[in-house]
Amino acid sequence: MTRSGGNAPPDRGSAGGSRMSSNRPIRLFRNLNAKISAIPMIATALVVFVGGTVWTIIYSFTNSKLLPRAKFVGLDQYERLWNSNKWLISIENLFIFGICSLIFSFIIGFVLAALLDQKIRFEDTFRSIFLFPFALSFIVTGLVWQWLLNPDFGIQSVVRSLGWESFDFDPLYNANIVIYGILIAALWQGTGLVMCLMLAGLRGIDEDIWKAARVDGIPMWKTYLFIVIPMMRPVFITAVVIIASGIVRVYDLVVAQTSGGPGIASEVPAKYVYDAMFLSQNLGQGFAASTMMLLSVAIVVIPWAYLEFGGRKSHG
Amino acid sequence: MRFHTRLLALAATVAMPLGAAQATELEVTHWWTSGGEAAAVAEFAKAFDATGNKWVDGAIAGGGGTARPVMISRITGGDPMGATQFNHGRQAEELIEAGLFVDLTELAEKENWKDVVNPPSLLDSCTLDGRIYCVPVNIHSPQWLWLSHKAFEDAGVPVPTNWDEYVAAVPALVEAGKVPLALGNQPWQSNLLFGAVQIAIGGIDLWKQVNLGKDAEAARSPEMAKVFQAMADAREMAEESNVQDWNQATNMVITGEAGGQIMGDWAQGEFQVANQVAGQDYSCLPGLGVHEYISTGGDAFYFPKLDDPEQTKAQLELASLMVSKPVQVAFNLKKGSLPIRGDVDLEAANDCMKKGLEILAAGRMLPSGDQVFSADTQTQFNDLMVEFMKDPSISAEDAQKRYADIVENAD
Amino acid sequence: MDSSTATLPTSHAARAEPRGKKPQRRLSRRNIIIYGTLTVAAIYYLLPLYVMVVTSLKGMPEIRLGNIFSPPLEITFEPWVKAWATACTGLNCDGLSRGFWNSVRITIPSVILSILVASVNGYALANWRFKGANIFFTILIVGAFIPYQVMLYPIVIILREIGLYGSLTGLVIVHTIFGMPILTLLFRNYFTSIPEELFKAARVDGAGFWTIYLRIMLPMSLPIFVVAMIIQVTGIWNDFLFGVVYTGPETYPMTVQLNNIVNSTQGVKEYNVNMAATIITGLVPLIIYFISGKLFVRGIAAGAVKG
Amino acid sequence: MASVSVKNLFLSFGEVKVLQDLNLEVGRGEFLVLLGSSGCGKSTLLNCIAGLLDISDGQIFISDKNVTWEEPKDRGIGMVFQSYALYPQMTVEGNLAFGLRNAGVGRAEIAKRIKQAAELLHIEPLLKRKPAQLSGGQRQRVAIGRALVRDVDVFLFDEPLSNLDAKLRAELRVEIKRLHQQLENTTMIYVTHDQIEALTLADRIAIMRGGAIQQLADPHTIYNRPINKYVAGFIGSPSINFLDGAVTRDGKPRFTSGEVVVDLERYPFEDGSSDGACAFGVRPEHIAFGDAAADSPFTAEVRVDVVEPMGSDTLVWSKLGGQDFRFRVDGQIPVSTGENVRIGFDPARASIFDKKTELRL
Repeated sequence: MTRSGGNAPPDRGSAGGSRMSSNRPIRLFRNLNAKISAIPMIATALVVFVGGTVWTIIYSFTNSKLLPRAKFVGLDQYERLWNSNKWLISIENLFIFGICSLIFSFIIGFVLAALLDQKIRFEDTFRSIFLFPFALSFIVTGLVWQWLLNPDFGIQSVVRSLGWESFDFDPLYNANIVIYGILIAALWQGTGLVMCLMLAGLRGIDEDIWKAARVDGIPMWKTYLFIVIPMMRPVFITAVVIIASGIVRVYDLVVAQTSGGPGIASEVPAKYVYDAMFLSQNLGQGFAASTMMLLSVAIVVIPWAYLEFGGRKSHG
Repeated sequence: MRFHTRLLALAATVAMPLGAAQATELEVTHWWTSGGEAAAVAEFAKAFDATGNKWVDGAIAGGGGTARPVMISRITGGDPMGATQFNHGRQAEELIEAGLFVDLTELAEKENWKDVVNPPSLLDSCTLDGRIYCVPVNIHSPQWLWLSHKAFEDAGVPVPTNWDEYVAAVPALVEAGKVPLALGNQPWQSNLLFGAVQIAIGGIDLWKQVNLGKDAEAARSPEMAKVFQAMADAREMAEESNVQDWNQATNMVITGEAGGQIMGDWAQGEFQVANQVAGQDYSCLPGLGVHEYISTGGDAFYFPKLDDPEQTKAQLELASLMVSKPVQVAFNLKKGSLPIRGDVDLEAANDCMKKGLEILAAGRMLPSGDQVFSADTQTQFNDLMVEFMKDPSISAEDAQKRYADIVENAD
Repeated sequence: MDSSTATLPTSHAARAEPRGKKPQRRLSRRNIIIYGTLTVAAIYYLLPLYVMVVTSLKGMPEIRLGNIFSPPLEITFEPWVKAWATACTGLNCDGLSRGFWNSVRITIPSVILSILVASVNGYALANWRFKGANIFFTILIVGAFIPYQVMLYPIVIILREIGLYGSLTGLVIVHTIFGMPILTLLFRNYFTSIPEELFKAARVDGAGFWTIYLRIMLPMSLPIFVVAMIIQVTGIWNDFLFGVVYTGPETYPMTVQLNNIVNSTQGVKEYNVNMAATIITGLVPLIIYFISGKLFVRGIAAGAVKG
Repeated sequence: MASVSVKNLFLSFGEVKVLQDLNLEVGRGEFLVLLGSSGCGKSTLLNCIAGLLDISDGQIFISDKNVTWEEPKDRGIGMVFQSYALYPQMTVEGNLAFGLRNAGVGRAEIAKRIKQAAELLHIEPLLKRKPAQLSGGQRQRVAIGRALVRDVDVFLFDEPLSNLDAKLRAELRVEIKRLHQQLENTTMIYVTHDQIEALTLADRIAIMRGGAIQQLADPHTIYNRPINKYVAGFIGSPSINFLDGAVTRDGKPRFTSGEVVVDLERYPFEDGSSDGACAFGVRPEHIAFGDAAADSPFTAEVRVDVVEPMGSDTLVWSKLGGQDFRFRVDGQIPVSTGENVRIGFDPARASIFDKKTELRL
């Protein structure tokens, strides 16, 4: 939080270990250890992510079917993509799912973490309960929730058998709300991790801050809202990226719960990509769809990431 | 046990002509992982091991969607398997063109597969430019209507013998609180249903025009409109069917919750496990009891090119084994599918399987969707059909129009 | 606050003068809210687990007919035995046990390497910024959003070129690469929030890059290491796609067997075995969570018992 | 009149007893320093007074009001922390105002108090900045300001200078002392492990060890008449010399350690009875050297082992009666290793502790 305060930030190059006043070391060797340690990161970024992305983009202009082939067809794949009802529905679903998922993950994750942070009894037990779904594979998470949400033998039938005959709860079989059915399962699986992140963040906050707030007589909720949450900004950013990347890549859960149904009402972009590549055997179409995904992610993430990490400003 | 030993001995003799057996390991990738499937694969493995080679099993469940990335990665990564299951037909064309598979033509000519394999279309699917690249191992047919006797008894109507009777019985079924037609939510199930209805309602000629001739005009014809009307009926019948997997739907038929289900012959396994007897607890109507035709899809094995000549030899041995009579019998009995050669005897087959054999013997068969359309087109059909089946706001006319558009652009 | 209305549990109640521990009602409003909310949340999280466990203890006929919530009429552990030891995946009928050690062999080096690399990355980015670092970091963050499937073929090509395709080393590298974006971000942001004075003081004391990392940063970062471990152990243990694509049958991880048990498309679905297999597969991450969870201790530097 | 008083305080975390039967009275306007090494319970005691820790037994009064069960905010205290604990997202002004706004203090009043505090602490130019833009010393001023604006009678400092470098520490120390003088009738309780801070700031020092107060007295007494061997050893830099030996009081009282015999006629015994094994403590700075030693009641000749020049003084290591013995000489006097020198001291300024009880004799 207090990093790069402006007066003598380490990124000015002074951080290279011993710096001799008479004989300034060569630029390249300043921070040598830091640079050496960053080689894996640089290699990954350049070779895998940039290289892989460029490769994907190039092949999105081909009519590759089962194997990548360099037969260029211009924008045909993109034309087909944007004429596809399935793709449009996928994008719409991603938006709804993404926004709800972000909001609820944050609220639930933070509230649970804050409750666990009250020096309560059984903290270990509760934390394990909230976290365990994260250990289970998506395929089975999807299967179990598919059962629970099944109107014929899941929650709806149980509630009805208890006497509430008109109780309706069949999100997976109603095209209008199916995406929320998937959301329920996704939150079940993923909020535990968000909670852990928040908890780590809360535990990283100086104990004295809490004491100061108590001496100042600031109510608990105000302490959280005006002091603690702003201090947890780095953790929140991490959480946003983790949740958001999970959202963009959501695939298995949809396959296991609905296979994109009813009809194509719960299709998502990652599934569109996978289906195009490995079911339709139309790699070109899959690459075109992934290029669109990457492009939109890049448009949102790059400016944000640049502001967040690139500038010399401090976010203290 | 004794039967098995004899089988192995037979298998060994079959393989002999190819030369002295060498202990060569061959990794075989396939997606047969459930109980019956695995037992069937074991027959291949046993026969192969009996030749002195070693079958290294690489089972991965999930069908082509899972297997394809594995196969292609392994092959392009320079670490191919010895043999791999694949849907034959159009799907592997590109890999063949890229010269990645072993040419089996010589072996096929030597063993005279052309005369042995029935229907011949199976071998055609393995053929590209006159060369043979794969071994068909079984026939699965999707056009079956499975009916629950209990459901119709409860509704107080006789068990239908064809589609029209079935549709007529719907009000009684609804009255009795039954789901008339069980249908899982996965896209391929809707398309399977369409395929069956198309043969039953549209008839063979129309089917051929559209599927073989890719005739978009035929797809827009009034005859085809009837097919879509029937699909709309089916949609209404399946409205209350809230299940995901095909076997959950089959289970509805078993318990009598649903009147019937249109599903492939593999559904039979579910009835058997539930101790149901064909003709007594359930009925099966191939071609929906209207046109008793079945399309003959199935599984096939391909052999990626390997550097080691010993392994190449083992690959040919395996290919030869898979087609051989005793292995065909043993395999298909376990798998519950039909053999690819007409000259074998399946006494142990049950009622429904026998029906299938009869149809096969009578030559009333059609190529499968995999054989006539590319995976891309198939997926488009899947998506259209599932959208139509789950969204009552799409009219039969609209669906037919979109269908015809896909046919027009099909490859 | 509400001491005036509190029912005093101890003998101090009789005295007029407040003395000793502040009296607290066991069922204060605060506690009701805290434990009430936690319990409701716990039910939401446990309900599916209950269904899974109950299902895994039933026989197939009972599952076919019964209510998913009803407890098993007849408890059978056969699905568990089957899932672990006898479920067939193709020809190999030794259940999940077959891939267990493969999974261990894949997970341990992958988790260690990925956390090591990412924590050093994060540390370098937070405390030793060098020119251009942020560009690579931004690329990395964008990389977090790429669906794995898209990268399948490019990675195959890269691995083939460096001659590591099909080897365990190759798989470990792949896991390290795909774990890198999130983990680097995690560590970078955590290290950023550690007071700068500590870092500066160590610099003044002559500590170098690695000394500060090992002596100052690592000991202060236990909670975030726990989170990183949770993410990686889960991700790598449950990974199916990379395990199946980048290795061969000899080294298939447990998830391949799990997939084979759960995901068979044709034939009979044994839900009880599916559930048992899932729980068994999930046990290893669960144990890790439970053990490592103890490291979530408040205030490593500033404890209540200070001074 | 007592400003803060702690009566029979017990605190335990589970099985661990941190504070045991602790009593403390702090007068109005007094500056009390709690001094001890880490883990002695000094911060814990401060947190108990502040109400940040729930005590196990006992009572706490602040300004004659029983606050044992009160919330920290209602105890009439202000507190300053080692890590400053400023709210990082708020400006300096926001930090000062936040607590007051929550307490419902009027806008004008808040502005007035901030102005006063800012003037007092010379932080007016910093009011619009955020903590991240301040140096350590500035941050701690702000933290003090935050306590100041609460307009309370009791200030609690929890090692406020420990995170600062030596120069700033000395500056701020004076500043705090000045502040205490300016704010009449304000009680300050100050926790530190730094004896210089303690000696310079305190009206009285409470030396703590193992959850109990060892000695509570003014700095002069603590320094000159430590109550036990621990206190004697803790206070003073360089630390006190201890010679192991025995006290005999049959006839003329004297201390014997080997061939060294010290006449204790002028030593003000507090405990008249006990004889036997003891530790004889004499501070290095109380030892006369060379010619000056001649006038001392006790003199001896020692050999210089090690010389540590420290600028203003030089610390000399030697042996007396076979035991390590340090003394301080003026930095201007040349002393060299191996040289034999004469030293002397006044036994009346020494401290003798019983070997077993470690209490002052």
